[in-house]
Amino acid sequence: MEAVARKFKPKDFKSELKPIWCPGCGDYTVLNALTRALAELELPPEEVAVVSGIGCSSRIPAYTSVYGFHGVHGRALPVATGLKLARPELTVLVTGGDGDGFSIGGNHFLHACRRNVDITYIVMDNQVYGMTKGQASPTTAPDWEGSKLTPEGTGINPFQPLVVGLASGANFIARVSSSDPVNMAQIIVEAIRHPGFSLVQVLSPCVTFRPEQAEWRDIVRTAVVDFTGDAARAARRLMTDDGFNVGKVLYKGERPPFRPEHEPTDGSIAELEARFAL
Amino acid sequence: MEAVARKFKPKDFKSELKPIWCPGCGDYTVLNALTRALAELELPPEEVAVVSGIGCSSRIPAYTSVYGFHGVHGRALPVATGLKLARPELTVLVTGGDGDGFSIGGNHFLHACRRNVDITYIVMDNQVYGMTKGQASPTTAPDWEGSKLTPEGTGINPFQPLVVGLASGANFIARVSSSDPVNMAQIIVEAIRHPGFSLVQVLSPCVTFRPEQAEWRDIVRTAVVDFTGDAARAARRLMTDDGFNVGKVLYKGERPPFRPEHEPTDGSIAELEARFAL
Amino acid sequence: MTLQSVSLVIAGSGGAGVVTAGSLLLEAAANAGWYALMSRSSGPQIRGGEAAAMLRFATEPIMSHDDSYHLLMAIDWENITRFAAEIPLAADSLIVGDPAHGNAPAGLLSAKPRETGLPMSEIAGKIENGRPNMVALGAIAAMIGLPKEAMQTVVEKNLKRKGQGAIDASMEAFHAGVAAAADLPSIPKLPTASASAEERWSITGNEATGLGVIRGGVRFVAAYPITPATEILEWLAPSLAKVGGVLVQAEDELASINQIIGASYGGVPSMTATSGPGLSLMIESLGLAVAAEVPLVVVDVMRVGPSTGIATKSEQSDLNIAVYGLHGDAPHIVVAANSVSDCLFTTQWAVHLAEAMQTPALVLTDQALGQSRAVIPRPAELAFIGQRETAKTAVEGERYKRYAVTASGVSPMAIPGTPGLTHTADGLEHNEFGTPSSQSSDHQAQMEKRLRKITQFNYGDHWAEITDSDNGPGDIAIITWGSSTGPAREALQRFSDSGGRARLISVRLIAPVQPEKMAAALEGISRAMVVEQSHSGQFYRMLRAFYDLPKETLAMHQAGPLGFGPARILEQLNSWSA
Amino acid sequence: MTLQSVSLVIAGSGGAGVVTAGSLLLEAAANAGWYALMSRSSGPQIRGGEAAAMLRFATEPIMSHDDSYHLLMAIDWENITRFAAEIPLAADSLIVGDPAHGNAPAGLLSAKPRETGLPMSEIAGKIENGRPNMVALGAIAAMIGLPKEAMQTVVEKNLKRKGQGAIDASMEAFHAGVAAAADLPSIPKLPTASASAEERWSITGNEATGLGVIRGGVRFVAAYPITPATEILEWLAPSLAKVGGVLVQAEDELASINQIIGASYGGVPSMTATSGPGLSLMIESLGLAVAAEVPLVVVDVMRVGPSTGIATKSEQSDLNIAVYGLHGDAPHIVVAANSVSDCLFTTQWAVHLAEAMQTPALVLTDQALGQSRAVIPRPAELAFIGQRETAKTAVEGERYKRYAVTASGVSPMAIPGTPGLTHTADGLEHNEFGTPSSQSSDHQAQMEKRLRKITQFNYGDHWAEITDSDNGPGDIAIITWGSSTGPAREALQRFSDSGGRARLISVRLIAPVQPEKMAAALEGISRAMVVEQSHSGQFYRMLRAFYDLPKETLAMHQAGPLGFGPARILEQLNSWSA
Ligand SMILES: Cc1ncc(C[n+]2csc(CCOP(=O)(O)OP(=O)(O)O)c2C)c(N)n1
Ligand SMILES: Cc1ncc(C[n+]2csc(CCOP(=O)(O)OP(=O)(O)O)c2C)c(N)n1
Ligand code: SF4
Ligand code: SF4
Ligand SMILES: [Mg+2]
Ligand SMILES: [Mg+2]
Repeated sequence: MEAVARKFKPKDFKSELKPIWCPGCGDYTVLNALTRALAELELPPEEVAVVSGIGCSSRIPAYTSVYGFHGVHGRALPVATGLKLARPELTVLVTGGDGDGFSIGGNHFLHACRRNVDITYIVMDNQVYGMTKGQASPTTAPDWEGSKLTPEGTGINPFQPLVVGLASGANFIARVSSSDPVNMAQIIVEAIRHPGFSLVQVLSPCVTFRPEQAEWRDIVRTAVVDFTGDAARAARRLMTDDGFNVGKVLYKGERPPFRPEHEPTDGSIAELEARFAL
Repeated sequence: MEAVARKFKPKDFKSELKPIWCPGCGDYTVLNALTRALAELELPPEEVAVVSGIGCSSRIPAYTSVYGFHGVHGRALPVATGLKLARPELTVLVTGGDGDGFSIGGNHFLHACRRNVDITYIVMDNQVYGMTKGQASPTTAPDWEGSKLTPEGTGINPFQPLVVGLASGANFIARVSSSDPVNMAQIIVEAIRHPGFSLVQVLSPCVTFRPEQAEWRDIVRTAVVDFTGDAARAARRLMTDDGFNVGKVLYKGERPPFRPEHEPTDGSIAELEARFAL
Repeated sequence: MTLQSVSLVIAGSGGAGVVTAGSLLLEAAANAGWYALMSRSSGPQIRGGEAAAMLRFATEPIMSHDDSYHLLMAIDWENITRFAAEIPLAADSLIVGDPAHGNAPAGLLSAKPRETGLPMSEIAGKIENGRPNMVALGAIAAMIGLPKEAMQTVVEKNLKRKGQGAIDASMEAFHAGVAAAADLPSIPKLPTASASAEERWSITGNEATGLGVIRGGVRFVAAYPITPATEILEWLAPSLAKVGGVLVQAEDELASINQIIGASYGGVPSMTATSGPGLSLMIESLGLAVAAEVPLVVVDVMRVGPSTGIATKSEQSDLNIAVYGLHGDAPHIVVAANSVSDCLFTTQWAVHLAEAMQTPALVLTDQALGQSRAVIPRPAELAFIGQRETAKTAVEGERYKRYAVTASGVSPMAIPGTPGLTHTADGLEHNEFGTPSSQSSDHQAQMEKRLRKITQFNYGDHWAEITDSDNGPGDIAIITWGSSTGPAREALQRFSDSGGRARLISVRLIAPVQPEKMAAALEGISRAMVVEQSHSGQFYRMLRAFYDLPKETLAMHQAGPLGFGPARILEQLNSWSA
Repeated sequence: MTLQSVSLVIAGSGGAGVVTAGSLLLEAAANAGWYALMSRSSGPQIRGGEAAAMLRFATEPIMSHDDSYHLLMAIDWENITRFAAEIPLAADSLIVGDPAHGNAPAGLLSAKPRETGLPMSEIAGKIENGRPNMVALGAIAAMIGLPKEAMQTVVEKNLKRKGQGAIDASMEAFHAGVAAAADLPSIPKLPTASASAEERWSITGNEATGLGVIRGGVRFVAAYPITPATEILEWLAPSLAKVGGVLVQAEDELASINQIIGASYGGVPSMTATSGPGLSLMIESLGLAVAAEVPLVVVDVMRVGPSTGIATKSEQSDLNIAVYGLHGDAPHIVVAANSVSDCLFTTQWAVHLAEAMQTPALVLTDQALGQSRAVIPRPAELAFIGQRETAKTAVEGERYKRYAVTASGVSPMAIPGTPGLTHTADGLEHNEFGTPSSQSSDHQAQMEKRLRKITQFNYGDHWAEITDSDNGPGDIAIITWGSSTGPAREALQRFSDSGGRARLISVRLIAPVQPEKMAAALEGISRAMVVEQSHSGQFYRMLRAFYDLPKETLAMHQAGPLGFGPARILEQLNSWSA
């Protein structure tokens, strides 16, 4: 068979399955942007894998036409790490929610940033647990009283994913809004292209349990400054921003990705065994 | 019985047990500084609890004369959180290692900083897993080849506990060296007094698996600037320091500690039951 | 006497509000003095999507759903066949659909039920703000004999916030439905309830579980949301606050179990609630609670497994992990609730057991119990208040032994704050003081003590609920547990009514096992059937491992969400007594 | 013929280098053509502290330690009584101590062994750089008949780095010990080994496990350090690199199990190794591997539980969690190694089973196997190479069914990179395509398929090792597993030597159970004893649950680190045949 360069359209990256999402959920846009990005990258679907945990947002893999893995709650990053290290030639993405990634999955988030394997992590942050019908997530404001579990609000400082990601060593950091799918697709393309661990926070409203997030499309603004490669500077910026500067890459690092050598070497099993022989 | 103010000496906070530590281990100094701090705070031993996970450093509770809880690997912070929330009048400390706290326990570290319960966390950082005989920990330099598990080094960026702690919301941050127990005791006193979650990183050499850390006593220097209450500024400082600025508080925040109300109220169980009655 | 009851399903896609309709109906029936049971089933969509409310009404308490439904009221047909297996219909069942949505899909018709139409949307369309589900409710009320006033009261109460207009529109649609029912084929009607002095409650299994926790004395809860346990926590959060307790939403289940370990070590009775995936994450720390002897209660509201499985459907398949899941030999307590109201009893008992024995007590309920609402006789007051044996004063010159080897195996526990009794609790094997020890003699002594305290405890008669047919036990036993008890109980009643003799043993104390009590209960029994809702027969295997079963023992098990209804159990009883 | 062997212990506090001494002795014995087994025990200190090396030598392969030791060579007495229970001595045992450290503590003397002194430190003190442990080795060598040249070779090899001076000093001390032994009471001497053509290996159980993994085809390992499994990983890290594989140190066990799930989903056979606490943390994700059908191998090197327990001591008490620990009904494979060399066989087989059935295979070994070094006959080459049934080409117009319901239950798996077969693997219950489904029919079909693939598989004869006494099986069976097999095997041999007849069944395939094969193995058996090292008799209970055991079955179980030596098993055999 002759090698013909295949051309792809966004819809080639969509599966036939109808999402279980509520009408109006921000995650539809993320699915669109993702398929658009993959088309732009001209990646054959079989060479891409999308890994996720559990949550509304974590349902994305099955809605794409690439290889997917829908694992357990909070463990998508280690699954993706193992997959990428075992199969470095694949393009590996992780998709999920703020609960999956920053609550139960927080430790893997820290160590994925630190380990800097060449994967791209897209977090649909809706500041709520959608799937379990509306509890506070780590990114929820402390005074949100919408959950019966925390009827007086959580009283806890929201988690700052980008600041913590930066502090832990993420190599590429961006924030986008689901109200601008074209920009989002563009940033996802950049994130995938950038070597190492790329973190993309998507402000993706949960229309059902956080209807007030409909306002986000009016609140967000395009970040004024372009990205920096200086982590300390990026930290200062991120620690003072209000979470609504979107649409741009905020940090790009130069650390080489973690990729242990494992080309087959000369060694044979017989050599290993010989060391036990008397 | 008349209430007499009890006076305490450091040795009143020591148990009779002989530590299992290697001669020369930095953790001896931490135990000393801790007991000195408790004496200075004039806390009756029964009103203090020290909680830990698993590791050489996590053995501290049994070497003190206060209430202790020696749990499983990586879970000391949630145990302490539950204890403090259930018994707010107790002084609750957590002691442990870099592996216990930042590897397996990383998620609880993030959320303890964020939740800002009034506990003090003392981490004996020796950049190694001592207890399991010398593997790389999250704070180990990427080129350390001393472990058979990572014979060519980990190749991974070391974890920055203070930066991540700050980014996650720790309310008090300090770094001390086990070569200066008097200063350490002083800082521990301050940490305990400061409301909310206090993080104290101790450079505590592992003489057995990291003998080169004996040099630390010569490398460390007293931090030149005094603490700031501005997180963004503190972040910038911490992200550019080399990890050897010790002996001072680096950050002090003003966030009120998390302490859900639970004074007994008027409500009775009968009232709760009445709502089910037809 | 055989239960006289009527069973019906209201189904439709999300916007149709079938669950709301079901709840209104249940409330009205309760007001009318009936007993009721309502379960729910829904599709994968987060909001909207297809749903079904399964209801059963009777003038006496109800323990189980029936084998089939008299009526399926379908507001529309969307994806309804997804539920087909969960809505058994018989030849005399009646399907009522809205002609505007076409005919009933073939998947519902295998038993050849009767079919008819009711133009709910058309009737509702003629009423300003009229909704088809209220028309359906009217028709149902008329068909089953529910007094109209009962619904009036409920609608007024529930729609008060929306104003009189909404109330009137709803009641108008309801009455239109009542009127339209005149033309519909009939299904069994219930008699009006005789005014009874007995107080009744309307409660879900999850609420009952929450109440049991508070009654038992728990004042600290840490948990991570998970279906179908979340409602326990949602009920507990505001309720605990009313009695001086606290609920903390933790970052994950590893944190929640360890937070409650810390709180309980601090002397405050503590619990968490979760489902299979969360329980899996708690396993290591449950072992810690066993070794460090920290009392706590963990409720597992079981759902279909393995792995994430089916979050919204019921299965009794976490028995194995609950009993055997811990590494090492880690004796602990496992109890199981056998009905919606027993969720209260069993959970409260669990708090008592955990505190008395300073060990974790796991409570198994399931989605079918937890998310069902029942109208039940008011539960009894119980004497089970968690009480821990504490050490209060130091003995001069004696070092406190946290893990003293005592005859009962229970060692008085010093609570932080108590002078002179400071010690370190430890998950490493230890000697009596709590000092880590790797000596086999210490290990042996502590292992025996930890086992002894739970095997020697006096569990009274609560280990099982044993029910005989009206004419005595005969020589047949049904052995079951948890939510399989309801159908078994009803089968036994029917068998008894037709003159049969059998004994029902529903095991509440799953672990530690009670071989002597079981032997006594099986005295004279020559044949037994073991009924459970698990694919592999976990309960049957556990019984074999620890009990001597009658030679002829039949294992009846099947994966959730289906299970054995009363009829299939009765069939087996009949075949044995034929 | 009864094994002719000599057993001895070298004990002393850390600086005394007893473990080094034991290793040198083992190596010298191996060079001399003997077979050997060495276990270690140590105190709680991280470095230094008391330690003991337990050794047994013979001219034939050794399966177990003996019931007591002929010789205890104590370089000093520090904390030695901590090990007393692990060093059984008999009346004809000989304790040799250094008079400079005083007398043997009373705790060692309950069996009234012979005692004598050897001034090791004094003798060593007269030699420049002489060390007492080399003096001890000299005395031991002389006493047990080990040729001096054998030690010379070993010392030269091991001290080469330290130069000729160190070698000479060591050998001088050694020879002084040899000379001093002339005055010591005697213990059994072994004959010099007959030069045999058989190739022998010196290997630990943990190394054998690592080798089994690589031989089976594993090329990705992720793990978190934990005693006593770490040495598997330490051996694997550099060894994998030599054959093109990778080992990643993960942040915790939740990460390690999920990393290997990812790698295996990517088509690369993968494994991890841990011990009880780590296994507990992997439980949820093991269920994921079952549901998503991802092959992988998890080795659990068991230690004393529950909780953190005793990290450095052995127990067979993770059987329950391994078999029953997963929530829901989650059929998977559990195999157990029955000797140091069987760690290789069983682990390699496990890779084969996991890959063939696309499911997790748990391998149970324990500290006693993993951290023991044995001189063994060279293990055979094995044909077990992990081979996964893969789907390679898309069928035009047909959507790929990742979870196709097949007759064998195994569904050909498409590996990422394969065009036309993209799909999403899922831990939620799903239909054949992998699409999440909450329908009971899909659940039922997938549950049956997942069960079928492991129950219908052909495990051949490897499910158990069955050994009969020389005169046939008789009517008595010993049923055992894992590291309890060694003593049982030796007991059987002794019984056989004295004319007894019995059968040993050591179960290697713990799950799925093999009732037909067991029934065949128990044909003609009227009495059985079940031997295991667990406090609660986990193995016995499991056998009861799934197998029909002889009416007269005796459960012999006891917590680690102690266990049943050959003598106690033999005693029971004798009492039955009396
Ligand atoms: C171990 C475990 N704990 C809890 C759950 C229940 N659960 C499922 S999704 C979810 C949170 C989802 O929130 P998020 O990741 O923000 O996704 P969203 O639904 O908001 O997109 C939870 C708590 C689970 N499936 N597994
Ligand atoms: C769940 C679990 N995994 C692994 C271990 C093994 N383990 C014990 S301590 C330890 C690391 C200790 O390192 P650190 O916390 O830095 O303490 P240190 O000994 O260096 O003071 C590990 C991996 C364990 N006990 N439990
Ligand atoms: S619940 Fe929220 S996050 Fe989930 S699908 Fe609906 S809108 Fe989206
Ligand atoms: S191993 Fe290292 S950390 Fe542990 S006691 Fe010894 S010196 Fe201290
Ligand atoms: Mg979310
Ligand atoms: Mg450390």
